[in-house]
Amino acid sequence: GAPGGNAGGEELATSDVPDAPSEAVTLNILDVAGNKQLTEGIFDSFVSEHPDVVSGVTWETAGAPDMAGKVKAQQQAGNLQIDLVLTGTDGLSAGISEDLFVPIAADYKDRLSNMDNYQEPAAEMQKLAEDKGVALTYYPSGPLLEYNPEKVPNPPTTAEELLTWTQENPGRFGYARPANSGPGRTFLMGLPYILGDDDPKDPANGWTKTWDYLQQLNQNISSYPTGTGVTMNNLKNGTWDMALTTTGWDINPRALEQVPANFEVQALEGFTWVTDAQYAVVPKGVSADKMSAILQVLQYALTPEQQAKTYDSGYFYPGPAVEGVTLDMAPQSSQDVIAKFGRPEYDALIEDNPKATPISAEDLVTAFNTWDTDVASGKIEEKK
Amino acid sequence: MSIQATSFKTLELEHVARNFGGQAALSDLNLNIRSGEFIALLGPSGCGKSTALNCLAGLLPLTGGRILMDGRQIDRLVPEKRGFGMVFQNYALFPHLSVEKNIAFGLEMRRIPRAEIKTRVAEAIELVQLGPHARKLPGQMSGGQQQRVAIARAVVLRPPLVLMDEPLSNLDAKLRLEMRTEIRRLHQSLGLTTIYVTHDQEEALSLADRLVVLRQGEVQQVGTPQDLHEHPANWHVADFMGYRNLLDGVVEHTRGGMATVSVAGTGITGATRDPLAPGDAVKVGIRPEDFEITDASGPDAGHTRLEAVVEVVEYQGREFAVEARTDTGQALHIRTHRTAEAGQRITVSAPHERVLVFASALTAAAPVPELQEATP
Amino acid sequence: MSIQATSFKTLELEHVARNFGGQAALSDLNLNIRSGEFIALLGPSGCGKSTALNCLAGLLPLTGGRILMDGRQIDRLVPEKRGFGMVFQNYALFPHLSVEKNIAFGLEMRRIPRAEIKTRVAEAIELVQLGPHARKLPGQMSGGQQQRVAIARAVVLRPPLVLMDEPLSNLDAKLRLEMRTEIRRLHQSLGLTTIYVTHDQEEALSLADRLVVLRQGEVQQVGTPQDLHEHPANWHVADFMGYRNLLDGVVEHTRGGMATVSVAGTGITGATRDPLAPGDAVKVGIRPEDFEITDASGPDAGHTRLEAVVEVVEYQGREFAVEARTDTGQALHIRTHRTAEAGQRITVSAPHERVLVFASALTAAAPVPELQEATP
Amino acid sequence: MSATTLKDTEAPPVPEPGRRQLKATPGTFLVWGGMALFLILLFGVVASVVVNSFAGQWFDSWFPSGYTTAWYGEAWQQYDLTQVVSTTVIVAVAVVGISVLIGAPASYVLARRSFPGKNIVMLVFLLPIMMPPITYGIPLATLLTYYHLAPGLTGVILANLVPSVPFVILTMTPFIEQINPSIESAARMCGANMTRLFTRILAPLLIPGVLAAAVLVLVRTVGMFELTFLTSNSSSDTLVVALFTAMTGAGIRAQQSVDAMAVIYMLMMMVLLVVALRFVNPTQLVSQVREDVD
Amino acid sequence: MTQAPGRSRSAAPEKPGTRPALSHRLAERGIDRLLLLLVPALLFALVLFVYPFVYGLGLSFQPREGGLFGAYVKFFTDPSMRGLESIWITLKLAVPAAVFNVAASIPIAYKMRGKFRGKRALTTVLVIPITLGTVLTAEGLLNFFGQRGWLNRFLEIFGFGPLDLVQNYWGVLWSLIISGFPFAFLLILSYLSGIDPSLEAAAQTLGADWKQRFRKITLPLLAPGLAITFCLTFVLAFSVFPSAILVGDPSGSTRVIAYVAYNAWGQQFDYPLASAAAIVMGAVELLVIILVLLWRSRMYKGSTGGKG
Ligand SMILES: Nc1ncnc2c1ncn2[C@@H]1O[C@H](COP(=O)(O)OP(=O)(O)OP(=O)(O)O)[C@@H](O)[C@H]1O
Ligand SMILES: Nc1ncnc2c1ncn2[C@@H]1O[C@H](COP(=O)(O)OP(=O)(O)OP(=O)(O)O)[C@@H](O)[C@H]1O
Ligand SMILES: [Mg+2]
Ligand SMILES: [Mg+2]
Repeated sequence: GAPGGNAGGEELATSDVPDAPSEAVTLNILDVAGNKQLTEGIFDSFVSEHPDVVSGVTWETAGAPDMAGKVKAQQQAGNLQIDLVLTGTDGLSAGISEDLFVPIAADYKDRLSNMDNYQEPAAEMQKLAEDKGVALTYYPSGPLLEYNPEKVPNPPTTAEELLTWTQENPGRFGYARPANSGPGRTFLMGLPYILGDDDPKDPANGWTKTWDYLQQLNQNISSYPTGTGVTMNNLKNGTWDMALTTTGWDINPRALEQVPANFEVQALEGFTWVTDAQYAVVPKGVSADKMSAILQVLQYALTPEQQAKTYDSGYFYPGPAVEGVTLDMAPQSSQDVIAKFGRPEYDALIEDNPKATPISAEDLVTAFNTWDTDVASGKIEEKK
Repeated sequence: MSIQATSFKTLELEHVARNFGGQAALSDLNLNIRSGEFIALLGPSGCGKSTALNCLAGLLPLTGGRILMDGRQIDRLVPEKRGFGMVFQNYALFPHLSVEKNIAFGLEMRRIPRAEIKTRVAEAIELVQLGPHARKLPGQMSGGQQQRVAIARAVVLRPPLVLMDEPLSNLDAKLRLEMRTEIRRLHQSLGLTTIYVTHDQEEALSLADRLVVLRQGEVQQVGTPQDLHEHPANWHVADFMGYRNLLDGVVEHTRGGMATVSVAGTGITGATRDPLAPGDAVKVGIRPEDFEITDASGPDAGHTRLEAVVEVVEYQGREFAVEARTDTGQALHIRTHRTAEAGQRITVSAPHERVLVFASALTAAAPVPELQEATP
Repeated sequence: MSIQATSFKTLELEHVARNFGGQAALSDLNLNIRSGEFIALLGPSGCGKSTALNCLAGLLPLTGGRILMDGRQIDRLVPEKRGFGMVFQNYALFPHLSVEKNIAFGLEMRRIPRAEIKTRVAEAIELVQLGPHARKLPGQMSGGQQQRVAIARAVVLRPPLVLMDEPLSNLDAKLRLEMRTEIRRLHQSLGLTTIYVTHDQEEALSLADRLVVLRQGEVQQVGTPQDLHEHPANWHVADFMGYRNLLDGVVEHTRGGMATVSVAGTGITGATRDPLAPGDAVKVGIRPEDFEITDASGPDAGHTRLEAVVEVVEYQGREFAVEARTDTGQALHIRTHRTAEAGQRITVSAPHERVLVFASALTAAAPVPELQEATP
Repeated sequence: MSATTLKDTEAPPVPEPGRRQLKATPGTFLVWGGMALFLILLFGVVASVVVNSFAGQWFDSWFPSGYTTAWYGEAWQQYDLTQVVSTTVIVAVAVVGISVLIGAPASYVLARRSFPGKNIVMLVFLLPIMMPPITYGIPLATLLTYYHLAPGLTGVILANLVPSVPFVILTMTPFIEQINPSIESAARMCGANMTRLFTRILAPLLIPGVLAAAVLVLVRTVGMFELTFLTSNSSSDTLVVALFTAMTGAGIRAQQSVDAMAVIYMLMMMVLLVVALRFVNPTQLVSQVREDVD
Repeated sequence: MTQAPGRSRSAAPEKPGTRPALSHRLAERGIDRLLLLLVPALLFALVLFVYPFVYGLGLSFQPREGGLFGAYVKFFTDPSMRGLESIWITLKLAVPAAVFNVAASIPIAYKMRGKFRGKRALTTVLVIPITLGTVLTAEGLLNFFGQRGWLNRFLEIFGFGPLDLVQNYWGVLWSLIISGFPFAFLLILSYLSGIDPSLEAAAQTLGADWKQRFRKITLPLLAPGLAITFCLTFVLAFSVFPSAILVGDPSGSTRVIAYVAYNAWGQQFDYPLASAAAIVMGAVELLVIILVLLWRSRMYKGSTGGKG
């Protein structure tokens, strides 16, 4: 093996972690979920409020697939320099399967008492972390349809109508590869609920209708971009008239003027929200001092005042993982954006529709593979 | 596409000139080449010989003048359409082709049948005595061997005009003589018109029908070897024709084609063709081998006598090259069968008719056949 | 790192050999070079001259033998530590450096002060008469100009040993003479030991203290110019020393250093140093200039007389080169002041003491000073 | 030399010489035509990005509805490009410099010598170019991290050298083969040792080779995401890491700010390249001289 | 260097003392001090590459399931991996791209050798795409060639329907050409300039027209450089990954092998499988390159000057 081939990094005894670090530490944060946008303010205010605990933070950003390799290399070498990773479910499960993270929620349960305040769906999401991470933000995600009202006067409201619409308008609807796109993934996981499949959590055996539906849909889809950004692009420049989205992907791009503000959103009848969250995880091998600081930061981040900052400009709308955080607690700029680009109907939709957690990471990989082989590649065969 | 390897009657160079970035390497070359002629270009290093060949071959665009073949202007024709052969001064062998293939190249380009290529290449290799090296690459051969490949490559084509740029410079005396004979044989038997650059006076004299002497890009004289050798048009040509002693002097008096010149006080009499008047600055040319070391002293009717002290004696086979200095400080080059010793005082004599007197100014050269005045 | 440009006393080559892929380019070269000597290497094209220089310079590893400098083995020393200078046959100028910089290169490598470099380079440029071209790049110069740069680049270093590979081959006769004088002057004034490859017999004879004649990688004779010129060790050396007529024959009888040989029926008498017996196959060597065209006929005591028909007459300045054929079909090369005409029947005579007789077998060559028998 | 090349800088006094060269053969036409097409399309590709990077809103229309330079400021701010760009330049220059220094001598040996085991050596140099970094990236990062060379600038440079050195070796070998060995011999006879032979004779003659290799390595290095990412920390990220993160990482970004960063990337590379081409012409000095003869 | 003149095995019956020094004999076989110049590069490769690479190689033989070759078996046989197909897809992209880049560079470089005004500018413009980077190229291709991009808008004016130029095979090929052509061009232009023009002059006087000169003189002398250029552009194209994702159709027609490997790595976290895929990828590349280099070894390689 590689030098210092200690696969998991140093195990840290819970008792060794002091309440406060012996001196202020610098936290190196690796963000693979775009979480910086939501939580940077939280970390900053912590630093200004507790300079004796954390003297500063450095940020590094990356894509989720790259994270595990980097952390692993540092752990194996016994020279860990990443103290905290902010990740979505994908990076989380990768890290869990590689056993990279400290079971922080179990080992330090008492010091993270704010975790008790999670709102219900967020608490569900927290379970996915298997105690190896702390959910910081949450949103119900989708699936939702976004369309150009000038081109689509009567948007489809059911899955059946969507199919018909694509048949009538071939090439005018699309979505990104689920493996690379939040909306795509949400759609994939949300369809079984909409179509009433046997087991919405078992893509291998329980998604018969879903796969069948996707294959039919595929007939009229010209290509699957790798990234939601491209779908939004296709939408805005008129290549497509309709695409998939989530709450965040609806509000934020319009706020950024990436998508015309007048574009509308439509939910399919009887849909179930497939929720999503972002986690803070700690790689094995951090020092006791840093661990103590991290615990303090996380506890701080889960306070309602701090959580309110995660409303941001709608990127993870709504965002807060804990109960009782309302928009009026958010910074003014955040309130302004949401007022302008947010959709009042979301509150009702979130309230009324059921919420489900995403399927497990392994099942998700299976689903991606099936999608790759059975859905997307079916297209090339026919085209040839 | 077809290569015009057909023969021609005349090739005229009219005012051909070539500059390199403003500097004239060749100016106003006029020459009328008849088919089958063997012309040698002679001149000091850097005088424009290679430039002339390159212009003729079409490898350098002219910066002035034109070239006519049988009256048709060809100076805009690309080299491959002219169909001339050329031996490059730096050989320019194809480094990736064996000797055989180098030689066969031109034949293949002319789509000669395989069998014929084979025999002709074999002949050419035989000619340049490279039999055992036929399969070597140029990089694996000695300088002289490479040069011979270059010769073979050019002559195997039997082109109507072959341009040779110092083709024998890296060969030993014996091989040189043999190759020279071969070149002449080829020239005669195939009727190849040949333009030959050489720095070897003897080679030029022995091979060529006509010689062209260049100096700093300008033609000095064109004529038969005998012409040039016996009646050099000016001291520069004389210099080239072996008049190693060129003594500066001033005309004392002239009489019927003979001039008496004062060289550092000593009077020397010689023949002249230039219109000279007393007082003109002249150069007196005497060949080393025209000096004779005599025992006699005192004046002699048909001879000029000079006294000098031997400085260097060089053994050169059967003869000795002696360098001596007159009392007036004039260095003399003498070639003689009699040996002498450094420091020895000797008397040398040269017959009047062997001494030539030239005007010092080169522009005053006697009009040269076929050549207008060279004024760029 | 420091360059041992110091002088040496002796340089010994012991059994130096070099093969190229099994083929011997140089075999068993033994030579003792004394400091200050001028040694010329002579031999036909491809005989191994350049190879010998390259081995000496350290550019080619030896495949046999060793090289000792003042008793210290140097053949494993890298070239730059030997500190020799070299003029390459193909010049090998640095194409990206101007003439000046090419010449200055070696001086810079030796960390000579800037000011001195400047003056020495200027001198060297003066020496090779390239003043106006000092700033040109090699690619912008004529062949002869490039060659002169190569000479200047080597001699400007004043190395203890300078190796010159046909350094004057691309220069005109006049410049050759001048350069030759300069080289000798440098050799003498700086005490440079020089090894000089040339194909020019006259150059070799006039410059060198000793000559080394090679043939197919083997040494044929080592000796002073006079030695070689007057007493060539075998017909190959003789061939090189100007004995252009080498007639095959069989010994009829010998008497006290003289042998009478039957060449195609005609008896020719000449001097010999080989131990010959009647019936031995021999070659009779006669120089073209030793033949005289006589009007007399019939036998003559001190001379061999031959009759022949003139085939080719070549004008070569003051002399004529005549090719004639005897009735028995033997071609004769004659150099004479008397002109003759093709077809004319002439009688030529050569004095006995000028005719040399050699054993045909080359291995039977007389023992050569300083040289063991060359048997690979 | 070629008869069809456009050329001739000197104005000839007689109109004739040089005229034939301008005649366009179908081949010439095809070459220049193809080249023009390529350039037009290329221009379109680049222009569309550049325009977008200045775009305010650009929906379904030929051109954006407004223009702004804000994206550059935003990208600069968001990705801390001051530091990223300077890191990139440092890494690029270091990698190019070191790999040329290490690679050139090795390619010299490979060009000039044949020795037992040469094939194995060649293989060792070939593999790093061909193997995707994922095979060796993590162990390499582990190794460097273990010796505390990574994460950090040193690690980034070392990791990037792995494919760069072989790249230099592979590109330079044919260039060295082209140089006449007798020129080297001459230099050594002038007393140049190996070092000075390299710096004074080979380097100038190899300029096009060095340039080509350097540009190649520069582009590879600046564009090498995996190895850089695995060995960098927050203060040693290069531009490509920032770009890739922006492109593929999670989060929603204005396309314009990504494009702005891509344009910055391009400009940086372009400056490096144009500087390089300004000082060295990618043709050998030798033939530059000969070109005059044309 | 050692000096002991060991026992000579030389066949010739040489006299004592004529045996060459060991160093000479080694030098004859190509071994001399010069080889030391290889040391830094070799050391570098051994320490920083070979060790990690062997590790990765080893990893590929420790699959999660299946025997020693489990990962390889999975790569080639698992229907969801579609390993063979991805090799084929990659070759289909890389070979045409490399061939085109080299083939297009040759005539352009050949035309660009002479001296003419604006040559340097043109060279620079042709080399510029090198500076674009994957991301800009991808963004540009999507913008420009996209359905609503300038090109399609332009074609629309003339009534041509929108062409599908990106998000498929062509998009990737385009990006490979844009990023690969300047490499090839720069390299070939430089290799070409190392050939002494007097050789072409010689061929000209021997009656070779430009086609023949090119085929018989320039091309053979250029061949070693071409081989290397091809290898490099091929390798660049073969390991195409970002553009296969950004402007291609990574689940379908541009499911290149690098993508498969990366997927195994970054999405399935199956490192042995990823290593195996990458090793297969390297092996295929190696195969192609070795073929090319074998061909190259039969070419003339050496000084391309005229004399000596
Ligand atoms: N690299 C090589 N590979 C194979 N044979 C070679 C190589 N170099 C030289 N030779 C052969 O070795 C012999 C001697 O070559 P060398 O260059 O020493 O001749 P030379 O005496 O200098 O001849 P020249 O007067 O023509 O220059 C020649 O027959 C030549 O073909
Ligand atoms: N490319 C060039 N650029 C500038 N000057 C040049 C170029 N080529 C030749 N010259 C100059 O033109 C003059 C004539 O050169 P040319 O090669 O014709 O001489 P040459 O008579 O062949 O001399 P040599 O006997 O030395 O070969 C020389 O002074 C030379 O320096
Ligand atoms: Mg010349
Ligand atoms: Mg030689």
